[in-house]
Amino acid sequence: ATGCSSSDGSSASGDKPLIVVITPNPVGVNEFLKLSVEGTKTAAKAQDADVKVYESTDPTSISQNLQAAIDLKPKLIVTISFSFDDLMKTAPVDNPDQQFLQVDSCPESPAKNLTCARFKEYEAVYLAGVEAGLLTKKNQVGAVAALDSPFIHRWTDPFGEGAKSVNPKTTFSPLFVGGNNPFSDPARANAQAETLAQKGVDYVMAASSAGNTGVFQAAKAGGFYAFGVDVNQCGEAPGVVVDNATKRVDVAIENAVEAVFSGKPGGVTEYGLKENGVGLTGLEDDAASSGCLITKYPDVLAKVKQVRDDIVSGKLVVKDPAAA
Amino acid sequence: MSLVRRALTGAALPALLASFLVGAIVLLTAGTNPLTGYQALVRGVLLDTNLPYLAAAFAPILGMAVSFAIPLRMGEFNLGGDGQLVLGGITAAAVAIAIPNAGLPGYALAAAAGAVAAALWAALAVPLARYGRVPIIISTLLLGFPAVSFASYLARYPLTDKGTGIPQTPRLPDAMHLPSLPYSAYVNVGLLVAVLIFAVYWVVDARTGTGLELRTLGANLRFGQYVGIDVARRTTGALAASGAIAGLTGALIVAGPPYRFIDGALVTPGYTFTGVTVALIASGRPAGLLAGALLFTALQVGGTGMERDVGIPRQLTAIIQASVVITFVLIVAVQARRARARAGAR
Amino acid sequence: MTESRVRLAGITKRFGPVVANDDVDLELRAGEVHAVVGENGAGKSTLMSVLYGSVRPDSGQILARGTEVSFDSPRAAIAAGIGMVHQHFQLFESMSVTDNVIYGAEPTRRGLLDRRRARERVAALVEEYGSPLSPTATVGSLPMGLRQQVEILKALYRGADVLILDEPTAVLTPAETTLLFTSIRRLAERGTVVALVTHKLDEVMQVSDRVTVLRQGKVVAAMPTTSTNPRALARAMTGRDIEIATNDQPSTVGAAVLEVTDLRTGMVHCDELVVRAGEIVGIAGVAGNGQSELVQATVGLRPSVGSVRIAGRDVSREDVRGRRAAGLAYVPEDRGAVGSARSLSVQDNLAVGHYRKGWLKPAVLRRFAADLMGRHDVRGAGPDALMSSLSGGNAQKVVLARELEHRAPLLVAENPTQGVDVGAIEYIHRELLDYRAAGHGVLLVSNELSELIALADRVHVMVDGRFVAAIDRADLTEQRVGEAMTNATEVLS
Amino acid sequence: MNVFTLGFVAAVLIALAPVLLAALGGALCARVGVFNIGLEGQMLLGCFTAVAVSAKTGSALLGVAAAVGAGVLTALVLAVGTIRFRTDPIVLAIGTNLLAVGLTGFLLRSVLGTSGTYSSPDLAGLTRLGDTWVGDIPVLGDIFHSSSWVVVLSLLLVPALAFFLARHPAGLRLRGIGENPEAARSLGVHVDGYQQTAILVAGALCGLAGAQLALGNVQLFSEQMTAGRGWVAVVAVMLGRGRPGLVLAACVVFGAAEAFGFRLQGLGLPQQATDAAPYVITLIALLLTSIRRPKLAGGNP
Ligand SMILES: Nc1ncnc2c1ncn2[C@@H]1O[C@H](COP(=O)(O)OP(=O)(O)OP(=O)(O)O)[C@@H](O)[C@H]1O
Ligand SMILES: Nc1ncnc2c1ncn2[C@@H]1O[C@H](COP(=O)(O)OP(=O)(O)OP(=O)(O)O)[C@@H](O)[C@H]1O
Ligand SMILES: [Mg+2]
Ligand SMILES: [Mg+2]
Repeated sequence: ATGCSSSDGSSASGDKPLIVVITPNPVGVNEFLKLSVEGTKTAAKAQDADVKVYESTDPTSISQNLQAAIDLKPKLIVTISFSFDDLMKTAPVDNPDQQFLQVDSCPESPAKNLTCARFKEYEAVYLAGVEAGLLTKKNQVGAVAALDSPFIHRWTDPFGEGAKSVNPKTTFSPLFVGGNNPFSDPARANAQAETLAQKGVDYVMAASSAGNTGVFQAAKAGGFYAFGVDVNQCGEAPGVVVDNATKRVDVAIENAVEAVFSGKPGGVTEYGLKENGVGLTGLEDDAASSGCLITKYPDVLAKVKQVRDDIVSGKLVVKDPAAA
Repeated sequence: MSLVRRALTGAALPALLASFLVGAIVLLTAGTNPLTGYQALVRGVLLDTNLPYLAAAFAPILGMAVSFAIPLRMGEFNLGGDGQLVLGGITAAAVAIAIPNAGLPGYALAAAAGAVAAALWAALAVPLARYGRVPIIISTLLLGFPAVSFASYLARYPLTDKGTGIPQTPRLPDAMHLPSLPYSAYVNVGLLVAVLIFAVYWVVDARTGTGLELRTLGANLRFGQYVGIDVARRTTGALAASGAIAGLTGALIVAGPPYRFIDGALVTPGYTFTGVTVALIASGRPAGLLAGALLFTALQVGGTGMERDVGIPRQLTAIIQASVVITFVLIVAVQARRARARAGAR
Repeated sequence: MTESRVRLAGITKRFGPVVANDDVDLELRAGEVHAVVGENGAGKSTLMSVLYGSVRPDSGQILARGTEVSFDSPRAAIAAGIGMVHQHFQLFESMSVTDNVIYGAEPTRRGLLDRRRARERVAALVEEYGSPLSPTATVGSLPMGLRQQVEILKALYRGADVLILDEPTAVLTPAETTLLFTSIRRLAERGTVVALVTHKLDEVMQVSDRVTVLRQGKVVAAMPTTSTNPRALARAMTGRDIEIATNDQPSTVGAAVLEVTDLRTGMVHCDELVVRAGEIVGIAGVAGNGQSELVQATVGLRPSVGSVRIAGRDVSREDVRGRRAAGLAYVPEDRGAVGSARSLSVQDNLAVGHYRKGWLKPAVLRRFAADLMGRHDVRGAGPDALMSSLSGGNAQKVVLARELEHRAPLLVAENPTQGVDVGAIEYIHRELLDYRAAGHGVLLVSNELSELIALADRVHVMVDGRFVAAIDRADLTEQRVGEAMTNATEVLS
Repeated sequence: MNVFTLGFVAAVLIALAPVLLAALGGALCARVGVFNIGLEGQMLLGCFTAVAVSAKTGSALLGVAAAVGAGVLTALVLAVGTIRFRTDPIVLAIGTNLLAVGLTGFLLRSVLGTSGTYSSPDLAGLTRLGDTWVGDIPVLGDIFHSSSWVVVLSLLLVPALAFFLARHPAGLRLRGIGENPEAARSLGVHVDGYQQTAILVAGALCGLAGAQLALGNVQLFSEQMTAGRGWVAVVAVMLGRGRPGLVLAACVVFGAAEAFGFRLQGLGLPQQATDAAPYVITLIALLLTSIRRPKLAGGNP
């Protein structure tokens, strides 16, 4: 196959460099993917480049999209999530002149032309758990997550550990949405959140992707509080979202794009609390305007800052649940 | 050739035209030029870089269509295709990984194991119907879900690829990857296997006593019993074959890129649903099966290409596919009614 | 009583190339029983359907009491006082007699079903008609004769004074037929018109006042019944003389091809039944006395205990397949639901059972079908035609052809001439006798006593699931069989 | 652990309501001899329409009405196609289900300007009965705390439909049509009309089910949010053989199994096990009840 697709007029306009972003799922309201795309666009603007977004639906379309992107010979191909692990082992080796960026995961010993950015979201989730442990009145916290898979456990297990670290009496109950449509079944997520509420859980980590809206709505009705993920979700359901375990995927992408465009590609960058790649909305400078409940508890925030500093300094190490 | 004539005079072409008209209207209401969209759709299928995807997606869709068609011929519905597909995939992966140095013969063994596992699971519906009086359409449907969950559990816990954090099995040993066909690294021997399965189905359906007996049972079960067809044996056989083909399809998928069983990867593309749709509109008839599988694969692959190319959402092709189904059956019905009117009936 | 109640004038109805009714005139006069006869496919049912509004004629008029009416649905015909009992009963088997009768014309109270009034009205009708029906009985549990009474009550409930009966006696036993005819005469005396479609010419003579003969859609004769006879009617219908064959040739009786010993299933308890090569053994009995059950158990379609041997082999534990392999051929009573697959081609219907192993070559199947169709005179379609497009008589020929072709030592035939015309009856009887002459055994179950008397070497009479008498050919008369039934019934009750 | 609390009942009830509404529609179709597997698509279109209209008008009631309308409109395709043109109802329903997926996904972008999930403060949800006087009633107030009037309606529809089928003339006719349409036709009953009406009513009920799911259970629309509930309804219709009471029982078994599964997950069972639970329990329930069902006639010795 030759690169005839670039001459069909529908691809990049002019001779600006092109960046192709490939998502593993439809972007929709997936906050993480939305932020990835936005980050790429911001980065492209800074580099005066064009952006194309390829949304995948399943592993087959993922590899097709990647092949289509490679055929286009853009300046950089950005792939998002662990779904690209297998492909990022081979594609950069097979296409040595093509630059790749993988966000949120990385194969072992990546090729020279592959740049990686990874996150330690479990550190932020742990902090959220600390908040929940300090706040809970019933000594029960829980989580509603999309799937019972190791990667998703990064959003559940550290939450329980964080809560127990400050409040040993706390019990932790994770529930997984599952079913036919785990990442987008708000009704089921809602029902599970209500199940937790009936059990007496009063703080819930919501990591069910599009199902989160269902969790927040249950929180509003059921008298418990929730934590959001990836971005500030406090505005979505005013009065019920305590805080968010955020993941600055935009920052990571901007950094990596900058590095690639300035001729310094390759390598793996880990974004944890230390690098400001993950964090809590409540710990940000503009937290006061975030609409998050946590701003009403300065004492809790003070304690959480302490824990964060311990993690940053390496005094406290949070276990990665996915590295089983 | 009667096939070509039927394609031209039959319901397929008008249905296709009508469906593209529906799609055009939808595009217009969304403020997009339909021509842009359809050019992109055609490019999505025919561009030489995209053609391999068509060939690759065609294999599982054809496989699942044949799987559903076999019991359909005798009037039974196997709605558990997803479960059987996944069981075949995970079993094949597990066996392949357990015998890492066995090469392609080892893979053949693994694929056979997958087919057997899926066949057994599908055939379980027969004793449930015979002794438990649960209709096959219900039992296959209900049995499908635990199979998917079980495979998901295996990929998540006992068979998981440790350290990746992803619910997937380790990669199949390199020697067990299905060899690619010449001209495209992307299309592998799986396509040939699927076509072979289809050819066998065609021959059995049209040219053997088994095919005649299945069609007879489908037309009138009591008649079949009365003329001495072994109904229990034919039902078991049809369901086992259906399950085996679904399982084999799963085994073929895991031996292609990314060469492992990933939780959800066999189910999400909707091969089963597409196969069911194709088999139903073709009523299980081989020629229709082939044409339908080709058309639906083209629409799906083209849709992905179109979205990539000009950003028109994929949902458009779902709308076009739905329109094909609806207009096709309506046109067939209207034609049949005209034929009846010509022949004189009410 | 010569007042015209309904008149069909110049009715023409085409089904594609087939002219089912060709400029047909039919006058029904108040108080008469009017028989309509003709070969299979002559257009009798079509004509009656036109009268009942379920088929619209291409041209022609319907005059009710002298004024032209137009029936575009049965509803209009019902309103005009016309009722129809279809050959295949149109009943809701899971529902009660009452619900079946009131269906579509329900008495209501405050918008809801008035069940009490419904029951009362149905009970009154039942009494008036002199029927033993219980209004609360479930229709599915009733024997054919009573089901037919439900059909007639449905029409009467709607105030019908024109009653169309399409082949009403095809599924009735002689006793039920007699009862039906008594009722028909009584209805006629009260001024009701009864239009009677039938293939049984002696019935025409017995019960009708006038008779109309259809042939290929046209009226070829119409006359008072007293001025004709069965022979003349048959000639008018078919254009030739019909010679119904009888069993008058001796044959060499050989080994037993069927031995049933101590068989029990449902109400049936059969101590012994033996059919030998070269003989036709008949089973007579009122429907509902276990003949169908016995046959189904014998052929393996119904579970049973006891011993069945076919051509010397013990097949008690075998299913139909195993019994067929041992030497069974079987013509079932219901040719539509059991004996054929209506949505398959004639060719496939003939091939199933004959071709089960190995490769099927389309050319071979076609030749096989064409050969059978030629030999058995299946008319009106080629091998590729759908089974459903054949007429009743031709469909029966296909079933018979397939089964005879097995040349099995034992042929079980259940009511093989039900609903077929005199020409086809002639053919079927000859085939059965030829089969016997070829040295095979035949078990013939029939509701037609005359058929058994014409064909059987020996007749077993079945009452309440048991054989009460075995009558040899020499002593075989309607009277003897009738007596055997009555005696047994008296003893048992 | 005592899982069968009032809260459990309440949770089952809410999860059950959309499935039950759709299943009652399906049951009605089953009784006139139409195998309707288009429930899922009609429900999905109901979800979308309810949310779109409620968001644009700020009225939940208008949303519900529009959802019912959308359900009927979709059902019209089925009704005309299967009854008037005699197409295969299964294939046609598969077509409309697929159409619903495509159309809602497409319209989500072009009408509501987003993809994936839409939720907004403008979106008026159905009132929770707990917020009304019902909330003050002991026991009932707890059971119906987060239910809407649609949930109550769905429960009331069960005896209503049973009564209609048993005691209304039209009910008798419907049952007869399902058993033997030719017989009904021969009595001058307008069979096609009844069948079409039943399909349309089922469409209305599915629309209502969608409205409850999208404005009652939650207040949002998300692509393919019905997530197989329409198929569960189809299974319930088959299990209940079209009888309202039995259909309800089937829905309850399924809903309870699912809610029970959530609680078992809380006890540490893997999600995959609890995902499978409703289907396995339904299958077992079927096997257990089949022991008491009379043996089918015929069969081999
Ligand atoms: N609905 C129909 N469509 C096409 N052809 C029909 C239809 N109904 C009847 N015919 C044809 O019209 C002719 C007359 O049929 P009709 O049913 O009136 O015959 P009949 O006299 O009642 O026969 P039988 O004695 O077998 O009952 C036959 O050739 C039949 O095949
Ligand atoms: N829709 C149809 N298309 C073609 N032929 C038809 C159709 N409907 C009826 N016929 C034919 O019309 C003829 C008469 O119909 P009728 O209902 O009287 O059955 P029949 O011939 O008496 O057979 P049987 O006695 O077995 O019921 C039959 O040959 C039947 O096959
Ligand atoms: Mg007739
Ligand atoms: Mg007839």
